[in-house]
Amino acid sequence: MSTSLREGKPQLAGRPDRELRLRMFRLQVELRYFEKRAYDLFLQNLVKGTSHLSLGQEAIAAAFGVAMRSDDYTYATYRGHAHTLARGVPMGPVLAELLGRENGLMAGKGGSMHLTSVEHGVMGSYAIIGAHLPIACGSAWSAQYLGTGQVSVGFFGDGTTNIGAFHEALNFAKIWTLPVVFVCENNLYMEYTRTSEITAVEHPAADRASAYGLPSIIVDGNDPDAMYEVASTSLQLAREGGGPSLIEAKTYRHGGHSRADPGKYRPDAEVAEWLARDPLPMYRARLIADGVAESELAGVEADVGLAVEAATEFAKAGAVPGEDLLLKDVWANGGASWRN
Amino acid sequence: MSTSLREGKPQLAGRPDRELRLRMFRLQVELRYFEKRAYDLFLQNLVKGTSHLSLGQEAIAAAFGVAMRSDDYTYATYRGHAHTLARGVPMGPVLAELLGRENGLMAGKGGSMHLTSVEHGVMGSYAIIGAHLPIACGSAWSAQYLGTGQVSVGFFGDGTTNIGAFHEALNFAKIWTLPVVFVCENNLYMEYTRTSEITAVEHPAADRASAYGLPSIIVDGNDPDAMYEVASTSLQLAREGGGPSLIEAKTYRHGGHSRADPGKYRPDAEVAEWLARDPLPMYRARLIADGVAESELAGVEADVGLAVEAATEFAKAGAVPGEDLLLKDVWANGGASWRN
Amino acid sequence: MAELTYRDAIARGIAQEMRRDHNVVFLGEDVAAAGGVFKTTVGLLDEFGPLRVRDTPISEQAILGAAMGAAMTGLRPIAEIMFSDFFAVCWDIVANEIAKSRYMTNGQVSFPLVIRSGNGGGLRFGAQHSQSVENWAMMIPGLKVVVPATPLDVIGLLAAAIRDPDPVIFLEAKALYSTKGEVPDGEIVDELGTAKVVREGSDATIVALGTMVARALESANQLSEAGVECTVLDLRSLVPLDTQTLLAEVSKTGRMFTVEENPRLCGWGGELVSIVTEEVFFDLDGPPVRITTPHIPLPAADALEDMAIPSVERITATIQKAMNS
Amino acid sequence: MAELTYRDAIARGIAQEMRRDHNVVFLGEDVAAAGGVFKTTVGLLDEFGPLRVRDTPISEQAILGAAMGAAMTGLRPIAEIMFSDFFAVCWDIVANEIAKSRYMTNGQVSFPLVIRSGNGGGLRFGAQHSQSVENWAMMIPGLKVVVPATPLDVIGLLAAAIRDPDPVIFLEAKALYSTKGEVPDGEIVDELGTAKVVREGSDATIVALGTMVARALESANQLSEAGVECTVLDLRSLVPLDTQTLLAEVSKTGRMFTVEENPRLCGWGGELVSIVTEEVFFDLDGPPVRITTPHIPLPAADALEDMAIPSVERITATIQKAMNS
Ligand SMILES: Cc1ncc(C[n+]2csc(CCOP(=O)(O)OP(=O)(O)O)c2C)c(N)n1
Ligand SMILES: Cc1ncc(C[n+]2csc(CCOP(=O)(O)OP(=O)(O)O)c2C)c(N)n1
Ligand SMILES: [Mg+2]
Ligand SMILES: [Mg+2]
Repeated sequence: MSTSLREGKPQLAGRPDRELRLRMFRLQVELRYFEKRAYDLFLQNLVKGTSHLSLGQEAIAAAFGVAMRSDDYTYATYRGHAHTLARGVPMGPVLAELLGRENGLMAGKGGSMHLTSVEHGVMGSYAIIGAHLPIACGSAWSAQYLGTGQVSVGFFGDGTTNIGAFHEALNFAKIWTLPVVFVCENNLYMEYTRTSEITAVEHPAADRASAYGLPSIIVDGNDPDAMYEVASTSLQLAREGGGPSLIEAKTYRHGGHSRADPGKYRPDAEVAEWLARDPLPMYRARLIADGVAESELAGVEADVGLAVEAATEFAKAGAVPGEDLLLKDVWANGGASWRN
Repeated sequence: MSTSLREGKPQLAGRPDRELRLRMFRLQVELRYFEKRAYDLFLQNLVKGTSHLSLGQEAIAAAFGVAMRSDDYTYATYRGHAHTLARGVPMGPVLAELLGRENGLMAGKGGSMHLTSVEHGVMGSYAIIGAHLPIACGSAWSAQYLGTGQVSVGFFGDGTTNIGAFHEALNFAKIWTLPVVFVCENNLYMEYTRTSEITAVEHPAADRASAYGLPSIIVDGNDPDAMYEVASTSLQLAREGGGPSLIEAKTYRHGGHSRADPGKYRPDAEVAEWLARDPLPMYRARLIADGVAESELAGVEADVGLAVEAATEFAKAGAVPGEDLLLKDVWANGGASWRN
Repeated sequence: MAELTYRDAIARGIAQEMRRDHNVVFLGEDVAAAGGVFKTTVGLLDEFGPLRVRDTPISEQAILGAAMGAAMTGLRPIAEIMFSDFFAVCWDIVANEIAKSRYMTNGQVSFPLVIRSGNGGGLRFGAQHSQSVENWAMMIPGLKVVVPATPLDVIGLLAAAIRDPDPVIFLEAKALYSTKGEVPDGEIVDELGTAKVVREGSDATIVALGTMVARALESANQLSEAGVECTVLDLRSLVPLDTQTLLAEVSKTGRMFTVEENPRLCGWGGELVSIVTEEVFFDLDGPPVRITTPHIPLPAADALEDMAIPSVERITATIQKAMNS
Repeated sequence: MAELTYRDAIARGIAQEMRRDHNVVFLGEDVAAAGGVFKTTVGLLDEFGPLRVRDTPISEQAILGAAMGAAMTGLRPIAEIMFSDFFAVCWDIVANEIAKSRYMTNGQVSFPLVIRSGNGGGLRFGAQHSQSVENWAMMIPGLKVVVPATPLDVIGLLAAAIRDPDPVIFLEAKALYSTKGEVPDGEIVDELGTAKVVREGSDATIVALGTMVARALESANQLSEAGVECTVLDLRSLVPLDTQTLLAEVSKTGRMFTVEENPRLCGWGGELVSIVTEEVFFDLDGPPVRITTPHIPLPAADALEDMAIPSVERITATIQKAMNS
């Protein structure tokens, strides 16, 4: 199970060692297999509502997954399956949530766009563009105030850099020297519109860093080792009181924006070019070139394949949520009554 | 009357000639005398509600007042007396608005913070920080679409650069190449807090320009000639299809933030330093040094003094607005009914 | 006469108005090249070109600010806010600026603009993409609020909204996008502030809006089998509110039931109850009753969402119980 | 026992809670060094230091986002939104995030936070600085909404709000800041969701909130001279709503009048009317009547503002007319 991935020695800023690299490999396989399964289940009409896949962007989540301390805080978007799983949240409840079942991560009440698992540090997935960036500042503030050494990490897309909340959060994090890492996953598109067409600068995050007194950081988001290095360095900076970082990771989503979108607005050549840079096979080949046995990687893949099967069984076996859940937990007293 | 100031030859980008400089002198005297009178009337309890004076910041309004084309659009803030008058709006109705009278610029319905005179291109004064910046983009868009050559100018403060709307407006103006000039009047303070304490960069506007693909422009906001040069250049750029500019004008307000504020949070030395840089006496001295007769300037001052007296009489003579106004003009049909 | 989806009716309504008035322009996220995330604006870019149909960044304040500034200087913009939940990120421009500026300036400016938005639940999108925000808009003085229930009304009310000199919040029921209806050929223009009696009955009046209209009708048919004959009133617009028709219909039957998709507190149903009780109290044979989504955020799971939003069964049961007591 | 202004009661309430719980922190614009633009938080910086009392930039989304994130990870933040009109620039954080996240996560997170804000008119600040937004908050499931009318209630309800595990929108009536009242020494903690009968009468029940409570009382005294005896109910909190007291008091007198400072449509008065008519219809001797600010933006001029907001005269006249007809 993925939980094991978060054990072992804490991250060090810098290059990942063999063990960390294998963990990143495994995580990427998990995210990939999980989301492919989610897509299959969507085609079978079992996934309700919408869902947004990170296929092609797994290296970013995987690198942060291994680089973060187990009590650090993750803030994800509606495209949050990968970031949730990467923190060790088990696949079964996540898949069950997508299916709208009672054994889902939030008993079906949140759905794909709002995955949350506080016990794993996943403080939520947010479906309103940019909103989670100031919120990430909030838990960074509490960590700073309470002296816990925790760091908040907020993931978001290129298109998100044009909304007001982004601007407010970045300035706020800087002036309070908050331990927060902002990670822009630049996959070139907002929903169907190319971000470069509606953005005043070439690098939507990195070219804005100086507006908040921050250095410009661009990294290959399809390279887990490079991602790890920048992740661990920024986490360490934050943890040591050095304040926020803004990272722009270049990547690409293999599919459309959400389940309804075939992604046809993208030039064939561009898609082909990025498919050729698929982080999974690239990393697999690199690890083998670096001396890892093919059989070890194949073993991981087989393992994860079984885990996805088990998660699917778990999810499908979940009950449909009942009426008791409907009026539960609006308030801290567990209820929904607005009167007395 | 101030209307005459807007006649004469159109502005040219570059240094102002003698006539323009005299117009700027006169405008600054108008703004100064007007606001001193407004303050007196406030002390007499005749000005209702709040008001925000531009004493000390007049050079910026004066320079744009003479540099703008008569059909250009002004977007001011709650600190909008100066920008309104600088477009040629007569003093009487403005003062009457402050007094809440029926002969006020908006019949008392808007008040000091919302001065608007569409016939003079003053498209409104906005009291929610940052809101007018995207709105200024809108009239710039219509000018662009209709091919009128008009330019929108949006004035705002240093503290305003940290709100989301600022960010959205700047990016939007740039990508649509809109004819809009954003003018940050950096008077060092938001209300009572020093902006440098809550802003990630030293120059709150200029250091953000690159985030929108714009050049960084800083100008001495207490120097009307320098202001004129940068104003006319940016207006011309916008008019010729070159898109937006972001200008940071360094200045200082002589008084507190609003009528309730004595401004005590500011170091004495700082206040003294800036009072020594009061744009009015400085400019007066410069004009005299450049050969303008003292008597000519004194004549202007006497003239304006009379105009302020007349405006005061006009305002004081205004009737208290009656019930007919209360339910007027919620809708374009002139009424307020939500039912039929 | 053709059969058209509610979805396609949007583009038809916009196109009809863009053809007749060059100052009608349209902007929003993914609305041009992609034809809208709900495919409601397909074809507009091709017909009207990139100067009139414009894609924007994810900057809702800029979108509505631009629409506002353009509206007060000669254009008639239509702006799309993709999901009505996103009004929360640009509410200042709507509620503080657009709604108030005509009044504050003593009538110096007008806002002939329409803000369209996908509204309501039923698609299992969860609490941040499913809200019914008609009451958000209704409570702000200076906004007109329209919610069409059929493809025909989409076109006619959209045309009326675009021609209207005041700002109109035009809420499209997302759950209805794929529903179909007959629509005549040629120009269609309706009138704001007119409710429609879509069924007549003598025992009770059911007042509904948007997605709830079809449910109210179905419920009325069920009730009819049980011997209760209901009038069904499709409000169509909350501001202006057609109180004439409302009061007349409620007075006729003596009972009013409102069916609201929005969560209960401060929903339009409460407003209607207060109007009806204040103005025709003595025509009432029994208490007005509101049927609403409970006062909770909307859950995502299909089973839960279906329990939350008023269903035909719940409408029928509530009315039956009230009429029998 | 001391006489205290409503303004000073704010700082006293906050200080009381900051003393007992180190995790109570406070942030907002100009709240620390300057003690607040309304001088409601004077002295807090001195007593609790710059780590607990923090000035922020003009970034309302960041202020409330920070409060939210801190609340779900162990702190109990108090955030100030200077004027309640400014909720419009950060409504997403309030309505979509803070209000919904506990429910969406099936109870995984809590939001023990208070958002204080200066609310309402009477100071001639015009349409963008005078709104009564209690209905904005009431309509969003997941928010508690409190509006104190006296210095004593300010302290007690603020303490209760800070100790409450749910998000509370705490609306301070700006027009009451300089009013005074007796306040006992020592710790004061009240209870949310409890309305107060501030006057008893047998003929009608006037329900009021915030600034309108004193006017309702004065009106009740005028009416008493004319032979009409009114109960005056100070609601104090809209969510939770004390429907027990409300229904009991309205049933006793048979008549209800609500006095709302907010513009009419979708105000809390409509909600109360719908509750009362639905639940105690047959106890009513006549129609419930709402007295509200008209559905208009608030004008700035003193004369106009005074006409807009319900005055003692209007309250008295409306009740008198209704009771005589
Ligand atoms: C305030 C707001 N506006 C619009 C949307 C609709 N929307 C959802 S995802 C998306 C595109 C986001 O693009 P990007 O930030 O690049 O992230 P990506 O989806 O590529 O990961 C948009 C416009 C939203 N959810 N919230
Ligand atoms: C959204 C919003 N937040 C806060 C305020 C309150 N406020 C009014 S003026 C002001 C300070 C603005 O500072 P700056 O932008 O520097 O302009 P200045 O007043 O110095 O001209 C603040 C915080 C407001 N009007 N709107
Ligand atoms: Mg993207
Ligand atoms: Mg300033």
